[in-house]
Amino acid sequence: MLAKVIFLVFGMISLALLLNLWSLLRGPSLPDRILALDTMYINSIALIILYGLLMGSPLYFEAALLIAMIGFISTVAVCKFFLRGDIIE
Amino acid sequence: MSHLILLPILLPMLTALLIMLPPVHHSPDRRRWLSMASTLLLLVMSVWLLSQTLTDGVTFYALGNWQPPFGIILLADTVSVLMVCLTSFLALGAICYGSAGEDERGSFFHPLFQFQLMGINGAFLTGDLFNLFVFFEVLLIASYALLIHGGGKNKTKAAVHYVVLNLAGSAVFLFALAILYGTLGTLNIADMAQKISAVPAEDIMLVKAGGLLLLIVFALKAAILPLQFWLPATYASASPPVAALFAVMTKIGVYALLRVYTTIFGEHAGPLAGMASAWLWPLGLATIVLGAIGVLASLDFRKLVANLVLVSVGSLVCLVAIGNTAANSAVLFYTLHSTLVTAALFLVADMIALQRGKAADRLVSARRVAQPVLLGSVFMVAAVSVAGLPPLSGFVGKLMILQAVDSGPAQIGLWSVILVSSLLVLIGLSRAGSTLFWRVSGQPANEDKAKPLQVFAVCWLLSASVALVAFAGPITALTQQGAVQLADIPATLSIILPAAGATP
Amino acid sequence: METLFACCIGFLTACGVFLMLRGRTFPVVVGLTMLSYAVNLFIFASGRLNLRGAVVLGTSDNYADPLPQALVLTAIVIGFAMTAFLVILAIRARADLGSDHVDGKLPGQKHAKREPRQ
Amino acid sequence: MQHWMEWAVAFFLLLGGSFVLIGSIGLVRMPDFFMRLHGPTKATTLGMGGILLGSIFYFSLSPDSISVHELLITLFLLITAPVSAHMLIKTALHHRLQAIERTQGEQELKRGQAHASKEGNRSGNTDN
Amino acid sequence: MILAWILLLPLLGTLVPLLAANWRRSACALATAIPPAIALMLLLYHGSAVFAGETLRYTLGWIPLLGLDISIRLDGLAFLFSLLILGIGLLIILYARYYLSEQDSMPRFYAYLMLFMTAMMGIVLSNNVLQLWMFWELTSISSFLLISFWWHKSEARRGARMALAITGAGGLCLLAALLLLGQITGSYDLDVILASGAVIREHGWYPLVLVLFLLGCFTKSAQFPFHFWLPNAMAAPTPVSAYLHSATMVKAGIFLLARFYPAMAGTDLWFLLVSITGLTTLLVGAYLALFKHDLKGLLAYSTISHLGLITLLFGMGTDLAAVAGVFHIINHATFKASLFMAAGIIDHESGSRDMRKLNGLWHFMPITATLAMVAAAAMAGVPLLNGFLSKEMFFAETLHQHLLGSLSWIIPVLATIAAIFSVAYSMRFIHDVFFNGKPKGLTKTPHEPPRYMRMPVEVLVVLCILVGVAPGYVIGDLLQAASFSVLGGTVPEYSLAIWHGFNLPLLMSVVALAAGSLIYINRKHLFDFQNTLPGVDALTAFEQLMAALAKRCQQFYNWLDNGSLQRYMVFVLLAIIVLAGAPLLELDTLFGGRPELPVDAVNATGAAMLLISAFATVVFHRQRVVALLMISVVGLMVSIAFTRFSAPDLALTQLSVEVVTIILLMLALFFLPHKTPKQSSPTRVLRDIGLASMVGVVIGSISYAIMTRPFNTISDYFLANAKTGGGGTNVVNVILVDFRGFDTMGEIAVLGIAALGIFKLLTRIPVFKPSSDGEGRPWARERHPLLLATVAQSILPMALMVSVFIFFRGHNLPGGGFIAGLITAVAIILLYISQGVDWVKARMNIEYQRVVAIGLLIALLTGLASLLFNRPFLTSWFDYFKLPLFGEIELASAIAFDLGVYITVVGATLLILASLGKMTTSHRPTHQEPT
Amino acid sequence: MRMTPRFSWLPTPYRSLLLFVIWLLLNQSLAPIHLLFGVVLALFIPYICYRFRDPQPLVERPLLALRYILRVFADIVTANAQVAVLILGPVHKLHPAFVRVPLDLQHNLPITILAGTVSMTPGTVSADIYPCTEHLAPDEPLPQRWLLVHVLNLEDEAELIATIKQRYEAPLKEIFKC
Repeated sequence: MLAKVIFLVFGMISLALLLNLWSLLRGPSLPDRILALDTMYINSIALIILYGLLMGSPLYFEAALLIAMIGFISTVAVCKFFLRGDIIE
Repeated sequence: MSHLILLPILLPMLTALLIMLPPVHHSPDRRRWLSMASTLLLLVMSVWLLSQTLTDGVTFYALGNWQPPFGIILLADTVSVLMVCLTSFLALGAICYGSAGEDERGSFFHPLFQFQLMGINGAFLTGDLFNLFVFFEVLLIASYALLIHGGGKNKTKAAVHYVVLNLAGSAVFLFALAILYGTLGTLNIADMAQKISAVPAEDIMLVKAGGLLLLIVFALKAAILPLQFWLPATYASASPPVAALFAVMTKIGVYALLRVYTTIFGEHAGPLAGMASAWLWPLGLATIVLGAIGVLASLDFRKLVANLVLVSVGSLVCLVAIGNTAANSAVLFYTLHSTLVTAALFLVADMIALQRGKAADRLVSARRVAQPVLLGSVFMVAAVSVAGLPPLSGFVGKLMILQAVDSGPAQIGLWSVILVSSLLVLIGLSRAGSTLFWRVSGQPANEDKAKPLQVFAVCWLLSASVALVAFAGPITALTQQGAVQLADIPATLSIILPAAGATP
Repeated sequence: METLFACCIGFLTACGVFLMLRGRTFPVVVGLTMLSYAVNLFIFASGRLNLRGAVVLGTSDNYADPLPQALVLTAIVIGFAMTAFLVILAIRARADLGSDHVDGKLPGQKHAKREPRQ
Repeated sequence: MQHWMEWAVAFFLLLGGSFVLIGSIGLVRMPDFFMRLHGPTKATTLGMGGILLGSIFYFSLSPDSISVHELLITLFLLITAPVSAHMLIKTALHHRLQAIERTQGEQELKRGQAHASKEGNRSGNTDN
Repeated sequence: MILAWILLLPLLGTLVPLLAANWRRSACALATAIPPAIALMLLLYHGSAVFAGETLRYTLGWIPLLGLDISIRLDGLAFLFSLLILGIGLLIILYARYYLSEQDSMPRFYAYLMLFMTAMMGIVLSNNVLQLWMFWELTSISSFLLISFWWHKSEARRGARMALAITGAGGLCLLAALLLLGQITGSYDLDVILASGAVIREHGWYPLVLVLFLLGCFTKSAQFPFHFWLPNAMAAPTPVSAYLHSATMVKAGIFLLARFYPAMAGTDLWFLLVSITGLTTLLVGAYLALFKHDLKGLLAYSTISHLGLITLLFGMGTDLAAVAGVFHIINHATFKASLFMAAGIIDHESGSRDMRKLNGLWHFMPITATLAMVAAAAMAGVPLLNGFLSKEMFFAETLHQHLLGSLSWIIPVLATIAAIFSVAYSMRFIHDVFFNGKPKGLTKTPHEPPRYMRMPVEVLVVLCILVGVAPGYVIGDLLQAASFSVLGGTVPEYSLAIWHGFNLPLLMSVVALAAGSLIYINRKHLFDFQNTLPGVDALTAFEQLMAALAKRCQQFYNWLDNGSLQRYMVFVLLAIIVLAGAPLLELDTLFGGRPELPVDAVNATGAAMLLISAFATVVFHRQRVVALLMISVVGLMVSIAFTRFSAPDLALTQLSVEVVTIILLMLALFFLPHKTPKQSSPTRVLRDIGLASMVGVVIGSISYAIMTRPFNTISDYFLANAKTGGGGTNVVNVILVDFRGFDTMGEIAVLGIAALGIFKLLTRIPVFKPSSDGEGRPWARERHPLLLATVAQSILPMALMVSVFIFFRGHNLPGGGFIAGLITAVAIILLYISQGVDWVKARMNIEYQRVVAIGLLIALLTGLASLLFNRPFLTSWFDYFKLPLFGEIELASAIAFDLGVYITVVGATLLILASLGKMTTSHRPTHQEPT
Repeated sequence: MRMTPRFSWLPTPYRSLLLFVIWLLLNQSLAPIHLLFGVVLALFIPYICYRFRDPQPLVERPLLALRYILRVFADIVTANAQVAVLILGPVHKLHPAFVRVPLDLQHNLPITILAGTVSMTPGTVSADIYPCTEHLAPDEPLPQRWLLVHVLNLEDEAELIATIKQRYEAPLKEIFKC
């Protein structure tokens, strides 16, 4: 049963990722795209965790942790870029 | 196991790091002296290593004590160590020239210079293909940084082209490496040589694709037509000591060609043997022709010298394509000669440019140089040597090239191209020399005299040209030995991979 | 799976190459980045694909080829260093030459001219 | 016990997956940027929490190990998600993105935009 | 060894004038003369042996590999030439002492002259053809220096360059010929080659060799059609002309003809090529000489003509002709050297060489005039002078050959015509200069030269007369010995008597003298006729040719290399397509037999996202920020792919590098335009798409082919030894820090160097600092958003904690120094982003380049530590320790190495990003501040 | 309100505690070696990070803080459920709005926590805090600050403001005693 559930969740997350990609491509504004990208980062954490479940291996955890910890930095950097142009001033 | 072979790589690295740290870091003089002293030490050590290699034959050094083919090895044979000696000899001249003031025109000159040496020596010594890539990158990134030393529009512009092309080259290198690893399952050059004879027939073409991709990489580094476009602008715009050091960079490409295509794709490689020659031969000839044309077309002297580099590269590539012992021996000798002499020419060009005021090294009439006798003499010596005229080393090199080819159509092609290009080079150089020194406008010469260290540097490099002739007998014997050793793959394999059986 | 993977590598390469052929520095940088993704995947693929392999001893009985992974790591780092250098060089070129064209001047323009400041 | 845990895992995973999906659906469905922002910041974060809980339970199924480090991911997400949202909305204000017409508090939006893009003079911003 | 000194002494003599540079002029000249004088004595010392028919040899090994030895061979011919070179050389030294003015650098002149003398001696004494060629080229170089001695004169520079180009070209032909000869005979030894004449002549390459050989000779000896460089070399100081164009340089070609006579001559081809060239040159030179108003010009063409004569003699192929040739070499050297010197005296003392101005000098310098007249008479072939004798022999030989069959009569006729002109120009030389009224428009009053300046001329003229009167006594032996070596043993009977009775040659001489006088008297008509012909100035023509060549070269070069990086890239890509694609076409099937893994929906989705985002990056590449967002999706998907295919280390690295790259690119975009203008034409885009897709197809196919093939690799060794040999269970990490730690050291060095380079790039950079974004919006006012700042401060310790964790687990589980370093760096960068450079700098003022250096040093020293234990560099060490209470812990040297990696990465990343960020900290233009 | 730490070697005790927990979570182990290492790191890292921290009020009521955290967690779950319904429900029925909440808090850390909480809980996202104070001179008095909030579906503005102020701001004021 669990395997089926995992695959179902896989499907959900894949769908979510595709939706993210769609809004990334669609825009229309730049903040929309950044938002989509940010969401995509977070959703990919879910994907990686699920891979970990599927494989039964804890080795995937660090990748997820890394995205959670520093993934938002690129979002912040892009926003800062739009706000101030220079992200390190 | 002697650790001596490590020194050409680690000594420059250590020097670079020490220069970046206190107490050396803050004093320009300390940086200079440490850098020069270390380079001198490097030269002594490389010569020592050479003498050791001559007595011991091929030896290897297993880094981390992991035996080949699993670990990375450094390979000391006559060819690689000779190249290291060449590099350190050249570097001493370049660093002395740079220490006369050029080094203060930007930051980190000495560390970058030493890193570059590390990369070059590493590329010469390594016996592992991926490690070769790493050292290529070391020397490339250092060269990118050195290229912009001193600043200026021309350098920036040249650097953009140089960097982008070489990055593309690096990507190709990685593709090639992956293909070779994916088919042969190893990274050690000797091990590849051994495994290539056992490649299943359906994989042969993949190996060939990988090997030919490597050819692109090395051709790009060596600046073979049509991948030579980056060279003239890069060499002509680089700061003089850097340009002098760059003189050995194209030779690394040639060396890599020599190493890879004799060791991996040598005669034992069955259907893959000599696959590069078919490409190298015509392209090498065309490179010579293009270089000669460029010599005539050049409007400033440094560009002319850069084109001379092309001529020498073309000749070397033709020799690599010929691939017999005589040719390989000629490759070694001609590399020694052409590297040092073109390096000297770059330095001479700068000394001339500095004294000619605004005209710099452009081939137009300008004020007279302040030290006509000195500069004229060094120019003359360098020009005679590079044009392949007697009595300096160029003519020995040219004779070796001409004698290396067996009779037949190849002979006609090579001879006519070499001889005609020699003539064009001669014409171009005589034109350049007479313009630079003799077509003077009325303005008085300015007072900027060349610094003693600069003069020493040039004389140091040119003395090599004299020495190469004076001791041509022993040196050609050395290069011959190197060529024989290079071609003797079974012997090398039996040393590196004794367990695996020596017959490839 | 291999077909799909190869298609991805090929497509990434093509996109990277196309961008590298553009005339401005920034697309070239982006193209190079893309190309290095392709290269990394390519090297990785040279160790063959393995869905359930491990590279940590003791976690599985089926091991992936660790060597290409190590090579890719090296390649990533070197690629990063190179990209960084190129990016800064692009800034420098724009500042020095007045244009972000890779040749430092627009095609057909004889000499580099400063672009009007924004 | 085992069985119960499996159910829990399944429940949390499904819950998480649904919320993740809902967050992304919100991203696509909502009519303006400000409304789109809500889905990913909230629903997705919760969804992640669900999936991570599922993972914790799953790895704790085997007797000899417990897995709690997924909590860290949740922690980080909780810290970072508001910041991303904040920066994004600031950018949107700066870019003067228009909210849909029925949005109330138009003057607050205007004020926010004016503040963000420095158009008003310095002293004008310190009123209210 | 004494033989070697004959060659060595002039070489050492090159240095003498340089060392004596500060001496008085006479002393300098004297010192310079000593080495050649000694050499001459040594030569004469060997005279008896040579006259006895011996060939003296001396060999010293030099470059055995090339067959190039220092090898000296003194036989009759070499002796003769050495005598001329040293003897006339000594006279020239004396002469030049007076000729050169105070402004000319005498040491330099003498040094060049001695260098040239060495080169000539080298040619004539060589017993190794490669050595011969070496000296041959040296003459070209040294003559270039001599001709251009007065470099400030344009014609001197150009003349010298032309001479160098022509003789250089000839030299290269000669080299080819000599190398071919060496291949034919199997030796570069002259003895061997001369002894293998039959082999050479019958060899298939003989025509080629001969043509190349003759090209070398003819260019050097100024034979038609390569004669034009010689008159233009007259821009040299007269001593140079006297030396080079009488006895040495131009005779080198003749010498070669004589030297290789036994090996090459005796075929019809030889006869045709050599004699016809000689004959043409003889006629052309003689004819043109008459019209030259410049004294030296006249002599130059006369030289050409006489060289043609000698060449013709060697071309005729009979033994007697060869003897006559040798004889004329001697005679021409003596009278032409003296004539040049006389011309120099005239020039020196009257200030002009123009025969239209120089008239009636007899009154001013009677002695010189007498000497010149004697020498000119010798040139004209007046009896009782040496020129007459060899000319008689020449006439006789022209009559005795039948090689042209029924047309053979034409040769004596043409020879006579040439002789007629020879007489005419000789008369012109005498009459126009010394008589014919008074000088016109001279700047100074002519007078006799200093005593010793005239002496060399006197010596030579006396020789002319002595040879002319008593040839047998004076040079009989010498001629005999020289002919002996030219002919290789069999010297024919010949008579050196002055009087052979009334015969046809005598008649020809008489005709020549009479007709010559007649032509001279009626020269006005001929001059008028000549003036109607279009005159071509060889020098201008040559310069134009060279300029045109250079221009063509430039055009070609610029056509090929238009300075466009895009074109260069295209070549690289084409190379990839051709070189990597061609082997693929030979594959029957790409599929290699390894079964494919199944595709599931999730993987397909991932792949689709990768492809779409890659495509979107291309589509959006003009909007740079969007492209950046798209490519980060690509990066994300690649990382996920790495995760999927069991490479967690790669995923971690890729992710962290990804973030740093994006920050970097954002930083960069501030200084770059935000949009890419549309520039490529549709065809260009189409071409690029074509190229790109071809490259993609090639790479993709190769990748597919590799992946589907079974495979043996060395990796099993790593799996087997990671734990036992490297002390870690994460094999990838063990490979990185242990098995292939050297790679990693290089890799972090690259990172460090890149950081240094970037720092270097950013120093003193003149930056654009846009005051608003691409859409014209001014920047937001708030620099450091509050929320971000606060969160960044709290993230930092956690990130450090995580990076410590990642660092330590790296050896056994995914992680390691590199990733840990990036996490730390990113956390600090976040501080930079949220708080700005000044804020961070106030709290942490570290020079990052030093951090980089320390990191690299740690890695290096860790590697070196193993040397202390006499293990190879980077040999790792690890062990397990039992601690009370805490249990077993592992310590490994790899940790120290990884620490170096960590520090380097932190330092390099911060150095890159922070120095980029630092650029704009001060004086940021804002909307409100006036810019 | 206290701004300066009690011990110079332990400037931020709660942060140290948090790090210690993180360390144990990361290692998923209570082995003595990990405990030891965790203590060392939990002391050392905050010590070196302290300089990278602007002066902030310190937590004075830890238990209250814990209660606050738990309450926020509960709110997140419920609020998210609501938002999920809103997202899936008919879009045209939503009443988005911008709302301005006056802030009593003055310091950055509490404001940040408040803003974060608001973003995570009931259909609101904190959009901006203005006016920004970074251009003020150090001795200038802080102006009244506002939190701009975007609400996905506004029912009653006053009630929302009151909720935020009472449910979240008031405890924060208490926790930091400011």
